[in-house]
Amino acid sequence: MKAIPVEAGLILAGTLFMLGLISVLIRRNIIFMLISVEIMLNAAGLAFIVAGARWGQPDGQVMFIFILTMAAAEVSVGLALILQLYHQLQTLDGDAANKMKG
Amino acid sequence: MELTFYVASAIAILSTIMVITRYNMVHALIYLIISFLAIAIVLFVLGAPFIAALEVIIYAGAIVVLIIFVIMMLNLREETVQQERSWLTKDIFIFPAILSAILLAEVIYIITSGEQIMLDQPSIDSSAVGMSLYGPYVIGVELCGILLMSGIVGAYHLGRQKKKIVHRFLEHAEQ
Amino acid sequence: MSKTDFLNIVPLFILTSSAILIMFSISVKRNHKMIYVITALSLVADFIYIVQYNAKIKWVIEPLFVFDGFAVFNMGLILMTALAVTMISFAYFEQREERKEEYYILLILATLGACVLVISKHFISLFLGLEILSVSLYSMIAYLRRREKSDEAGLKYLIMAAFSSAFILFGMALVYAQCGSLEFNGIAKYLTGYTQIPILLLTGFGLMIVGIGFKLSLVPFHMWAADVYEGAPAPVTAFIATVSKGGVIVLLVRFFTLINGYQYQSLMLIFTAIAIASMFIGNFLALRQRNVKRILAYSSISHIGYVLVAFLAGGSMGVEAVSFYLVAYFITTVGAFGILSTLSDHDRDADHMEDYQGLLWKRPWTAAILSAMLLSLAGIPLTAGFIGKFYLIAAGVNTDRWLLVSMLALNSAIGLFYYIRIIAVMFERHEGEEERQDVLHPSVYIISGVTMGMLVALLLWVGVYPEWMMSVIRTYVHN
Amino acid sequence: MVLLLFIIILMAGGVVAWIASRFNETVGKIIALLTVSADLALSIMVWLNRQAYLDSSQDQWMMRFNAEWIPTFGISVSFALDGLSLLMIMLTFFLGVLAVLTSWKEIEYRTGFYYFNLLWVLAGITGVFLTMDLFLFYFFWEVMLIPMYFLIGVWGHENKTYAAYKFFIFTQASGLLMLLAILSLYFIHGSANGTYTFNYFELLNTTYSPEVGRLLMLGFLAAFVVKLPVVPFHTWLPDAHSQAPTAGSLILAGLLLKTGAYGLLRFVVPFFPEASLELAPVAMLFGVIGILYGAILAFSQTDFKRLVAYTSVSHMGFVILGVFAFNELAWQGVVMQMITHGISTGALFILAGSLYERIHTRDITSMGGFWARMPFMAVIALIFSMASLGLPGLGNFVAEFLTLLGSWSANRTLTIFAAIGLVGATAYSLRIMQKIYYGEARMDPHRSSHSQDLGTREKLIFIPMVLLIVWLGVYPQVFIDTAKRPVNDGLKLSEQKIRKSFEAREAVLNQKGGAHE
Amino acid sequence: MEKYLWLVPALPFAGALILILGSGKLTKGISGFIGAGSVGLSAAISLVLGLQFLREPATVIQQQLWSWFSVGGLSTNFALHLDALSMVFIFVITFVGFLIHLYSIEFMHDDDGFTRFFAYLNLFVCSMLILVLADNLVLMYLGWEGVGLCSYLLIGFWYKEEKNGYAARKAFIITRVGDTAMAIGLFMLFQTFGTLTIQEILNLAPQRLPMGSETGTIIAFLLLGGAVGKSAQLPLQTWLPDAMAGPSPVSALIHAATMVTAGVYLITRTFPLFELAPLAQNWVGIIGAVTLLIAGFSALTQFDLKRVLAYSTISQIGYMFLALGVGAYSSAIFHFMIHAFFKALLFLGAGAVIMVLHHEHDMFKMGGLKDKLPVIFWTFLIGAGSLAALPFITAGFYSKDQILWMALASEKGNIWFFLAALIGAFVTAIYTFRMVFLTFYGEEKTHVGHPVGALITIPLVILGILSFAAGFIELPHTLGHFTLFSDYMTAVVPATELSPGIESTEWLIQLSAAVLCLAGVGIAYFFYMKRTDLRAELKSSMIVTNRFWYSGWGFDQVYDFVFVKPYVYLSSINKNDIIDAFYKGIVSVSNFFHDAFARTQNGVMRWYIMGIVVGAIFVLSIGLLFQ
Repeated sequence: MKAIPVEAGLILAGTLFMLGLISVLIRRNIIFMLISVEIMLNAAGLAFIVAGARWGQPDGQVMFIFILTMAAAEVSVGLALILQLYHQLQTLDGDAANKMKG
Repeated sequence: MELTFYVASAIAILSTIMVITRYNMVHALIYLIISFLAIAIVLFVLGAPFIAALEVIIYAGAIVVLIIFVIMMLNLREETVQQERSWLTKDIFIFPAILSAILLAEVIYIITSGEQIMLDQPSIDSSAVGMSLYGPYVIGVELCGILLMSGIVGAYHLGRQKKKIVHRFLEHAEQ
Repeated sequence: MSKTDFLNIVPLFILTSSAILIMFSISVKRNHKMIYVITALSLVADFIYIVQYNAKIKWVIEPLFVFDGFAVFNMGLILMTALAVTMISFAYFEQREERKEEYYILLILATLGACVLVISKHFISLFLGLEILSVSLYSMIAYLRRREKSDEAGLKYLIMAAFSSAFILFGMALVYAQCGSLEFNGIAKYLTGYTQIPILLLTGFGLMIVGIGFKLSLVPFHMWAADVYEGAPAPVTAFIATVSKGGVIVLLVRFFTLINGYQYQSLMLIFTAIAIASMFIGNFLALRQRNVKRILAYSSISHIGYVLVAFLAGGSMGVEAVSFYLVAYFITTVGAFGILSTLSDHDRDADHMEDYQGLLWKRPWTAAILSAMLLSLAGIPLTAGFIGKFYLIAAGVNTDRWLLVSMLALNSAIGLFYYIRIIAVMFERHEGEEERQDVLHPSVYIISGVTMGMLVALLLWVGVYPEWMMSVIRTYVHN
Repeated sequence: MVLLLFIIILMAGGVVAWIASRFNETVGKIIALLTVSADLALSIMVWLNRQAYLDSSQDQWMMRFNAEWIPTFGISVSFALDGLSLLMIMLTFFLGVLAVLTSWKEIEYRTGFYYFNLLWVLAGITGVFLTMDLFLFYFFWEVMLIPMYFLIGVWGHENKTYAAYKFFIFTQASGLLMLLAILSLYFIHGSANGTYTFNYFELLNTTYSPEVGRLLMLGFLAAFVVKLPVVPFHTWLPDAHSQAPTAGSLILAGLLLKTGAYGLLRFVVPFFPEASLELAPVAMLFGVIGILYGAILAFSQTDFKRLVAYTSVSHMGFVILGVFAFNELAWQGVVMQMITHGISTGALFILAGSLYERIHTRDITSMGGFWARMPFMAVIALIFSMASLGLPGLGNFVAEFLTLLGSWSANRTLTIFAAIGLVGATAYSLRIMQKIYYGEARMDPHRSSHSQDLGTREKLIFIPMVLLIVWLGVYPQVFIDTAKRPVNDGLKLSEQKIRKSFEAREAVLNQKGGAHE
Repeated sequence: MEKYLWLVPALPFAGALILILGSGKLTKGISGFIGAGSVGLSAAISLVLGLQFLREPATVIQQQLWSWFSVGGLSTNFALHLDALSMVFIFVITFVGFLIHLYSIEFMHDDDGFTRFFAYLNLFVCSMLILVLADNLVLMYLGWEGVGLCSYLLIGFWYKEEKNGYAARKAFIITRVGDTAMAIGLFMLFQTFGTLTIQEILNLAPQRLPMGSETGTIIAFLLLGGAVGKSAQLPLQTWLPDAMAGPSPVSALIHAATMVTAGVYLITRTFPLFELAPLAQNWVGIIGAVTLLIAGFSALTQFDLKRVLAYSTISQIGYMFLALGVGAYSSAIFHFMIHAFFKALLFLGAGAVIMVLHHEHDMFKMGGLKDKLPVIFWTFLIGAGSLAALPFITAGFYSKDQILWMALASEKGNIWFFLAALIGAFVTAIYTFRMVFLTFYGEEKTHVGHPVGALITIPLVILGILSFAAGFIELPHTLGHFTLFSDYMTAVVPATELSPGIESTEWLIQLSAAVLCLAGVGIAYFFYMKRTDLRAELKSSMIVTNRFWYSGWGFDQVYDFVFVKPYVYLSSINKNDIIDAFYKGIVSVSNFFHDAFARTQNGVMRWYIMGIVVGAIFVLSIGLLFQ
């Protein structure tokens, strides 16, 4: 584990983050948007691990665990909401949820 | 060791790309699991074995399964895939891709602009993480509990079905 | 954790235990009134506990929390605001057939999240506080499940908040990667060696600004605000507009002053641009809007822009001004949404202009209170909003932030238009139409009435005799 | 203490009137009337005791009142009364009584709230005239707006909402600029002297560089020229005046505009004499433009109240012309103009209101021949249109004559153009008479069946106004004497300041060894 | 008696006040009594004062009533100043005024606005008296504007006719133009002398203003502007013919005898200023000369009886100006007095005719009244003769002759002035007798109503006697050399300095004037009595000129085109205030922004997220750029 530069880890995290970002932007399916956000959160967690590894501190990993918790809570609430919305709109189209505008 | 890192990274990126381009949701989720597994390897390489395990267990295990469960609950059919295909045209990629590319370019530029630092710290094992977690960050852990509590209460309230039949056949029949 | 640590953290403890208590009581028997009382009592108790903190003593619970005057003051403010929101929530939820009780758990937890935010001095507590607040808010916004708008708003907020959280997290990770510390102090210490922020750190800050900007609904991260305000139940909207933003602002102030961001041109530039854009776009969006909740949403965008003026002015006066403005703004916003929720009927919130037509003649007191609130938002004398705005401008002038200050003045003028427009609608003569029947127990109205009365009294008191509030702020904020 | 009482009486009276009229509207009206009358009586008592003040030579101030308000910021409840403010508050209460009387029958709904607003506007105006704390000044400046906004917006005519907005936003926006200036003054003073205070007397001694002075003055000026109003910031005025209820127009024209003029005399020039001196030619030019522009526009209006509104624009041009002429004659002229314009234009607005009550229109093209039906009113109209064109023997003449006489020595060309404005004034004033009172009766008999001459209440309103305007016209000396000290002191102070800064600059120049030589 | 001077203006004022306050309650008898009585008392007082002045022309009575306003260096009092000059004026004003009041009692008897009429008339007399008695220019200005107001009110007395109102307005506005010039003159005077008290100014003038200095000239011109406006001289003469819309007594009193001569008074009063500004004084003469010609020719073509008289008034005041222009102040004042008598007489006579003929103004519809209305005819004839200056027997001859002589003989006079005056005299004779012949001779064309009563005839007779006899108080060298009036006037104005060696030609001039006058009468006789058939021919051969003269030399049209129309047009196109458009523009810009931003709030979540991303890029870019 000598020759892995910090940059490489961060770039990996950044790339994954951007991929999640692209996905959020292009997907109309709400579940996909949720998944994409999860990818982004995961990427952020990865970045913490990289940073933690750089300083040799456990803090990064602690943070990762908290992110994990948060992601789980988020997904659970999100899915509940999606279910609810699906029952009302009969679709998973995120763009269809645009009753409020102006 | 480095090779593992790069290979796993490549797999993670590739499978994530696959995730975001799939029409079928279940396929995408399978790619997502692959991606998570690859990231788990990366995490392991970076000296976080405990986190790697958590990645597999919670992300790939719990969260993805939860999503799949919901997909099953909604009983999405082939039309959804068709719909997804119609939504996911090429031109919809262009602008988001450009934006993200700019952002990525900026981030990469910034990340690489500094002097290169090698990750040569020893691996931080689960005990160290545990000591830290239940040492200084113990209130954080408790707050995590509160976070989960609010998530649960919310999910419970929102997800509760009131005499409403979820299955669409029955639903149609009822109408 | 020492005993003093524990004693200091009791406020959080009280809130948590009351949430758990409510859960228990729900499992025994659902009783809206009782749970409401428990909520209110716990908030009051918490506030009383907080009051006896010594403003001069700064107590640090390593590594996550700091209890200084600034934190304590804002915690008290948040608790009081939450109490006011609770007060207006009761009548609002009483007339809706949803199950009401979980709402209070979420309310308390969200308040807890905000409290954590204001006392945090560490990225982890920051993150956790923010997330407790957000996760509770998702459910609160979507709480009225029968309303399509409510769901839609909840989902929008959820996806976007998570999205912005990802930004914050990534930003934090970059900061951490650069500094090797998750603590504000550590970052500040790292930065003392630099006259210019290292670029990676700046990027981290930038990404965090995105997240913070989202929470504060600053331009260009503001777009969720109107939809969420419109979809959320009125008391929840009040909560989002006040407690959730307040907590974040306090955090921002703490962090920014600690790292002394004023010396970094790029950060100042970013915030200046954001502040000006927020003022303008918020005001312009509200200009001809016909939905009252959306107007308030857009106005909140510009108001946070105003707060940024004092924030950017910095110095002790800037911090005082921010605190004072938050007080004024909280009173006003809760008041406005309180009126809005008392006017809301069974099916929907009273957010159309038409709902207010001729209100002054139908329900003069309600209209008078709402007028007072709107005038306060507009910054007219005799109201807290005036002194608040005065304070902001004073802070800005004090440090020669002429651009920001003049923008503030200009925008106040633009903003007047839509506030008085609502007032003008209330003054229109309204013919016919029976007065709405009271459907609830009169005591419910008395409670809302008393709450509103107290808010308006506070508004006028702070407006006419601000010295007291100022001296409180001074004692707490200076240390 | 009396000074505080002036305001408290009004504010309390407003609240009591509001409450009382929930039970009985007449009682509310009477309370409102009594309130303002009490203030008027009080001010007359002060007026009668002014001799000692006139004779003494030490203190410029007849009365002072001081109390802490927000010590943190150095804000105090500070009032002071000198001759100028005495005249202004007497005018305020006089017109206030008339405003209550004019509203007696005109306002039919929500009378309680109406009188509340009316009295609070008066309170705000009184505050503006009396306060000696800049924060408080701004405070009152704003306080008078909101009730006024309500007066226009609730009880106004067909286009009231628009007019009310316009009024509010114009005055607010400009007021904010003044706030900025006040604050900068506060901080400049504070950082220079160490005491942070909004006190007028303290701030008078602030010194600043010419550039800063210029900017600060523009801030103050913004508020005042919009209020005055000076062309091109006047467009709120015709709308507000024509849409407001009669009493609203009366107060707007009679008092609110005067706050702008008062501000110029009290703040702009004493605070920034140098910058004012620099600006004087431009300001005077704007005054002249206002005189002529207002006159031209007034001539073509068909809405009576709008016409009168434009005459106000024209008349207020004299004020700014006079203020920036920097001499005693012009300033006395300005003070006189403030008073006489308040009465004469106020009377014209009341006339418009009385006509509106009878025929329900303000369109002068559909009027005509009212002399035969309403000779008394016609005589009143004649007197006040003559006042408005500056006929000697009525107050406006003295005002305009002194102003022009004063401004002549400051700037001849502009004075000539201003004097030409008198011809324009003649044209529009006579047009009022011509269109409304001369000619055949054009109203069909059915509509104008109610057009009776003035009733007792209306006579009670107009006769004091006539007497006062004649008094001002033939024996203005008492007013001039009252305003003498403030005017002279203001001028002396600014002169001293200018000289001091001039000397300072000279000294600097000398030190540099006469760089300009 | 001196200390009752203030009563002279105060009595009419009190009368006016009573009449205004009592309007609607007083009977016509009482109103008339108060109106005429108050002026009559004034007249009595002024008569007594006048006798005193006759004994001692150099008397000066000063009376300070109260301090008006004193600011800075300016102190202005309500103070009266009576000297020989103002004595003549107050005598004429009160005396002629009294007669006209008497006349009006009968003339206005059937009018609804009887009381109002007397109120105005009294107010006018009061203002006019203040004008001439004023001790300072500001007070004079008060009177000056006061008479303007009364003139306005009285021209528009019959307010139901809309055109009367317009005529009144025109009169007021045009005179106001002159007044404004005068006001500016006052400012200059104050700046130059530091006072506005007339006597002080006159005393200081020689010290402060060198001969022909620029300031002095400008001041004189500005004062002249005021005089020109009030006295209906070129170029501000156009209001006077229209002012005939008022009742005839008004025309007699205000628009012939008194107010219009205020300009003459002003110039005479301030003559030292004019003496110090020869250019301005020369222009006084030029204006007078041109005006008298223009108005004379216009009078030739009028067919409204009162308009003829109006133009003749303009023309006669032109003579006075001419006299002033050549420094013959006493001649001007003399002519003023005589003119006041005969012109009042003519107007009153004309008014009586018009009344009798049921408001018929057109001379061509009159005729043959000689026998029906003998008293009116004879008195009118005397007046006309005086106006035409029939040699030797009329007062007008003596006063006008003096001016003709002075126009040539004075040091400041010249041959052009003289020629203009001479031609003017000729034209005057023509139109005067044209008027007489058309009105009183020939066949009767309109039914004659009630004959007039005593209250109308008595003033006519008194004025007739005066028009006939008053001339004898001042006889030229060649005809007895009786200089009562000019001697009297030397107390206030200097005697005119004559060009050396010109005395000998005086008889020649008188002769030529007399001949021309008679020739004019002859021409009128020829065209209007003898060969009425030639009239149409003459008219058609000179149709353009005729129309041009008839319209008063086109001044109205020019002013209409140059001033009135543009002003009205400018005003009407800008009725909605162009500046407001700017603020409306701000509003629409704001609305545009609102719409633009509102479009971003389209409710689509992905779009919002896009916003966040753009924001992120923005933030990072700033970070990168301004690191």
